[in-house]
Amino acid sequence: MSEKSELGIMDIFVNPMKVTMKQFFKSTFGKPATVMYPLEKRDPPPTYRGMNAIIWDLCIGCGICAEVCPNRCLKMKPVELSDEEHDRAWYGSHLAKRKHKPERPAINFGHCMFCGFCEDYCPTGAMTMTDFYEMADTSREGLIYPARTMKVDLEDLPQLPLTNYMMESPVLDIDPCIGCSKCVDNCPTNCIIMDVGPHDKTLKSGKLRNVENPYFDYTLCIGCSVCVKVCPADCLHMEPTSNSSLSGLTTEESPTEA
Amino acid sequence: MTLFGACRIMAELSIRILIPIFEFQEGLFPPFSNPAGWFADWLATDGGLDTMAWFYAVNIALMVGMTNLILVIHLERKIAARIQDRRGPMLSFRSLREVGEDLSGNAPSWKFKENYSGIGILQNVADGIKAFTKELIIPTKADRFLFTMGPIIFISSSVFLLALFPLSDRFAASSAPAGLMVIMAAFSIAPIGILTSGWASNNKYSMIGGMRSAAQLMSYEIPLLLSMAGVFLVAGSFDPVTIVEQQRESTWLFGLPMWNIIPQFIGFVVFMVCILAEVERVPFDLPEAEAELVEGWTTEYSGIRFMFFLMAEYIRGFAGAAVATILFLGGWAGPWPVPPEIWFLIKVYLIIIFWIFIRWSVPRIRTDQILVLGWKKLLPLSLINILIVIFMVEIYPYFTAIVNLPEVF
Amino acid sequence: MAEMWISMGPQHPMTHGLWTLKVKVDGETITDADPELGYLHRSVEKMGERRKYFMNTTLPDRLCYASSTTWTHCYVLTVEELMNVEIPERAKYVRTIMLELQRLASHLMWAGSYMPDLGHITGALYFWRDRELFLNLLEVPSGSRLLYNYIRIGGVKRDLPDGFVEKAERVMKLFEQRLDEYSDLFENSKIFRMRTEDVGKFTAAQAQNLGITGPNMRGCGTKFDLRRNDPYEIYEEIDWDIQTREAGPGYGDCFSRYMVRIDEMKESMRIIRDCFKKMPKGPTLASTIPVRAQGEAFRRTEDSRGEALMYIVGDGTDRPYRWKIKSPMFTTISAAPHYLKGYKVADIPAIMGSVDICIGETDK
Amino acid sequence: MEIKELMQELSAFKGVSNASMIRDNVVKLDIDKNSSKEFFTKLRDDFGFEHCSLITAIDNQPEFELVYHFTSINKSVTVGSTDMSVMTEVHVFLERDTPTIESISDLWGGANWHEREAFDLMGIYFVGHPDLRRVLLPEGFAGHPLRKDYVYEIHEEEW
Repeated sequence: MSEKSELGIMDIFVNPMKVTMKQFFKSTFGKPATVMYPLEKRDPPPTYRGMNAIIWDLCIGCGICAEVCPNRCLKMKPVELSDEEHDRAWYGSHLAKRKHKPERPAINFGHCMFCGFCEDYCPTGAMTMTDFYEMADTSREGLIYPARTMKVDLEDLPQLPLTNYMMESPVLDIDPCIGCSKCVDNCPTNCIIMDVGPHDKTLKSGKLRNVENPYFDYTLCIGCSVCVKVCPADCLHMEPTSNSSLSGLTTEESPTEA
Repeated sequence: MTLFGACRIMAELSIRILIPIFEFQEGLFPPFSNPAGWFADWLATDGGLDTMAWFYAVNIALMVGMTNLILVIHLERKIAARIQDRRGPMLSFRSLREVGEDLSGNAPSWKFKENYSGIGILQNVADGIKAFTKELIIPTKADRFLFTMGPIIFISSSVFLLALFPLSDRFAASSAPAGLMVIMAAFSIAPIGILTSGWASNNKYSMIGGMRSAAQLMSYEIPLLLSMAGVFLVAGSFDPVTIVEQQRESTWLFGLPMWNIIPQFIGFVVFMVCILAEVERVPFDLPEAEAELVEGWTTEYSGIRFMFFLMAEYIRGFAGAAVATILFLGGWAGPWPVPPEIWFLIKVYLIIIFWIFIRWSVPRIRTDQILVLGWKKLLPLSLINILIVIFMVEIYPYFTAIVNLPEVF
Repeated sequence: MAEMWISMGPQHPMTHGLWTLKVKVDGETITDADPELGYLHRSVEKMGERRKYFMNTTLPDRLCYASSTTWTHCYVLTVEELMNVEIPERAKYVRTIMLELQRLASHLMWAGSYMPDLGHITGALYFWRDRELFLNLLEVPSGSRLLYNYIRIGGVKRDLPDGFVEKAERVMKLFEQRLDEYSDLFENSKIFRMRTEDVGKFTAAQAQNLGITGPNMRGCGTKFDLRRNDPYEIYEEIDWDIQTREAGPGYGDCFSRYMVRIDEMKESMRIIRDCFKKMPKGPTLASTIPVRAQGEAFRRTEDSRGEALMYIVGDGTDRPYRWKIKSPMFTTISAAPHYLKGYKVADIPAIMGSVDICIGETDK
Repeated sequence: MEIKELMQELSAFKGVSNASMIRDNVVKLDIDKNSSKEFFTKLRDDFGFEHCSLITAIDNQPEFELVYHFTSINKSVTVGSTDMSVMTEVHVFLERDTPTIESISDLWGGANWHEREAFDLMGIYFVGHPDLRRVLLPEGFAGHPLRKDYVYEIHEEEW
């Protein structure tokens, strides 16, 4: 390459100054690229991942958001629901009532990295991410948002089907099951029913008794694995689901044209 | 009327107030002879009046220089911002206003402008307040005396420069016959301050920066002075006034004034490069190359000491541009309706703007390259310039007298 | 001056991240160097062993904040190899577009951070201003400006929204004009040439043996690019060329590395345009995605800085048993003494900046 | 050289077992620890694998496994008429008590820090390494954290 010899002594400043002069006039008589931040703000796109908000009317307290949070910045906290909130609950309000203590997520934004998994894996679409990003605070405690501060109320709720984004469902290992029905009590979608098991079982007392076992309605299961966690006899485990009705992570309905 | 004449009148006016004050003080202790009385007597003499007048003149020069300093810094910031597609300092007023809100607890009643724009020059005030209120740190293992002396030498030699150059033949704080020589002498005090602070910081970056600076300034002094020598030869004087008068008087085609930039263009180029290196601006700012040496010899300094270095650099830049104007651009010469002082400042600011554009357009060059440039390119070029001037001033008129050549120069 | 060791870093304008370069200087000439790492070590590999496969896509995002999508993509590609996931055709195109946008943003970030190393602040702001254009583009589908978390196991998070193609075409046209403009500011600037030419040289054989890959190796004339030599996604079907710097004075020095990256940016825009042309319709995420994996797999991709390689061992659970990350910068920094010796102190930022150091991925 | 020939020649080498092709351009094989250095020298000099991509140490409980990835950049080995570059994946198994192996940092300069990292995080000793220090963790760190038996505390903040 002979580029080296092409440059003369005047190219020390002539060539670069051509560019800078041009830009100087451009930004003096035009608008510079800078955004004067506190006075003017740029609009985030609709997909922006900002601060979370939770539509309590849709939330069923399954805890999947806390499960998938890579930073564990999201915890399920017990809350007291008012009667109005009970009535407004669109999805499984009877469950929320039945449960002894309903739980709703609280977020520590000091740990949050805004990855958006909680939004993507929420089976009801209750967890949303807004485009609000100015949440700086002077203390770490100020970044901990209790469950009730995350609540938003929407007029027209999105009607989404329950979806198992976790790709797994619980499977019963029937022998150790003691028929305590804890899984039924805790299942957030009411997809478990207790029914008479296939065979009798010897209890500790020596009696032979027919034990009720849980049966799963996999079309309603969201794979939250709450039943697995509460099971006292460790008779449940998660297995990759083969249910074809469950869709993947597609949040956008229609693919755009190329 | 000259600046000094005006100051003399101001001095005469002010001693009418001052002498009664001192005499009153003398009268307080009648049995003893009092220094206040001696001082009052001295003020009434011619020497006392002159000293007062000098005091005023130097202060006015200093004020002009400092005002220019703020303007240059603001100009640099704004032009740099425009070059880089930014806005530059704009909202300093807003932050001052917020300080007011914080201090008083409620919003101040005054409001300047709704969008707060166009008052970014107050950023200099904010910077000054910041620098003054910052802690002055002296490293434990530094040489305390030299560490403190470094910035003092640097800033005092630079402020000294401000009193030395005239804005016009009437607006001059000092008019020494050897004026430009004194200016260059003041210019070359600074390496002592740089070396001192670089060594006293007890930091490897600072030391390398100081060494680089010393090497650079020393190697560029020689072509700098040699390129000035051409002008001195033509004018036959070191006096700025004489040099400018000579440029104003010599004419060229169509009676246009022939400033030194035209016959001595090589000298002008060499001088501009050397003075850039002398005031350590990009592309020659490698003593404080922030990429490899953090901040060079100013690494360990903080607060007002660091501010002194920055201010001194801008003052030196302003002084360097002023010297270039006097030597090559005809000083305060210019058409009538605009006063000569303004002509002078216009030329100085044009040079400064050119430097600002250079600074934000090119990278920094390397130590070995800068020395190669200084010794191998600029030194021969400045010698060639002197040869041209000798031919012009001595040999050509000699032949003109014999052979009756047209008088070009 | 006697020989002395100067420590540059971990807090130093040259280092672009937290690392230390100890250089032994004789006057201003470098006689030895000793790079040190570990100031940013976050034990990503160990953290990955505690998280599920899909949750781990956030971790490689944070390996290199300048080019996060390429790292997520390398991880996802490896996991897909491990789990035998087939991804839809359109997802491959979307991924390729995002990867090339990210490469553009990353190269611009490099160029922007290289210019202050040479004392050229204006260049930094110009390149960073242009990087904003591509960040705005990346922000539209992914919803984030720096750490996208967009590429997921089995495809991508969501399809490209409406109007993306037009916006991208507009941005690329503007950027091409600006690149032409910048050639006067950099390539045709004498001082820029003086600082970068014949500095930090290494040959192709040295680079291969020392493990210097990517644009740095292509700057020495090696025609090797994993997008072509171990193709993934749809780079086979796209029309593009490997950019190298073959001969001449700028051969294996800082200037050739600069030029290779500038040419690669132009090439990336060519790839994106071709992708827009050939992109089919369809879903962008596989219908079923496994959660557990057994066995071992590795994939290598062409990161913006060189060869990125991930090796994952699964033991049948939903978390990786061993996850090993190969960062191209790790070996490039280890070779620093080889290409620093003999140059001046002022060349250190020029050389270490030109290899595009990213400490996030190096320290893991 | 075609990759099929490469695999045949490599599997004929002393100490090599389980040679197979896991992808079109990747040969995977196990090598005995004692003959590894000769094998690597041959790999570099005779077959033109001039780039050491990665050295991975795995704690397989109880034994350790080292996985070497080598790349042929200048296409001394080809896959048909494609542009594909060939890789070799070499597995070496080490006992838990004495995890030592001969260093290859004299063959590949790029392997130097990979070996230091394997020593740092997994505690494998590379005999003949010029500068076997910790690289990511600080000097004086106790233990090798990527080993599966490394005990560490999980600190969860209460809020």
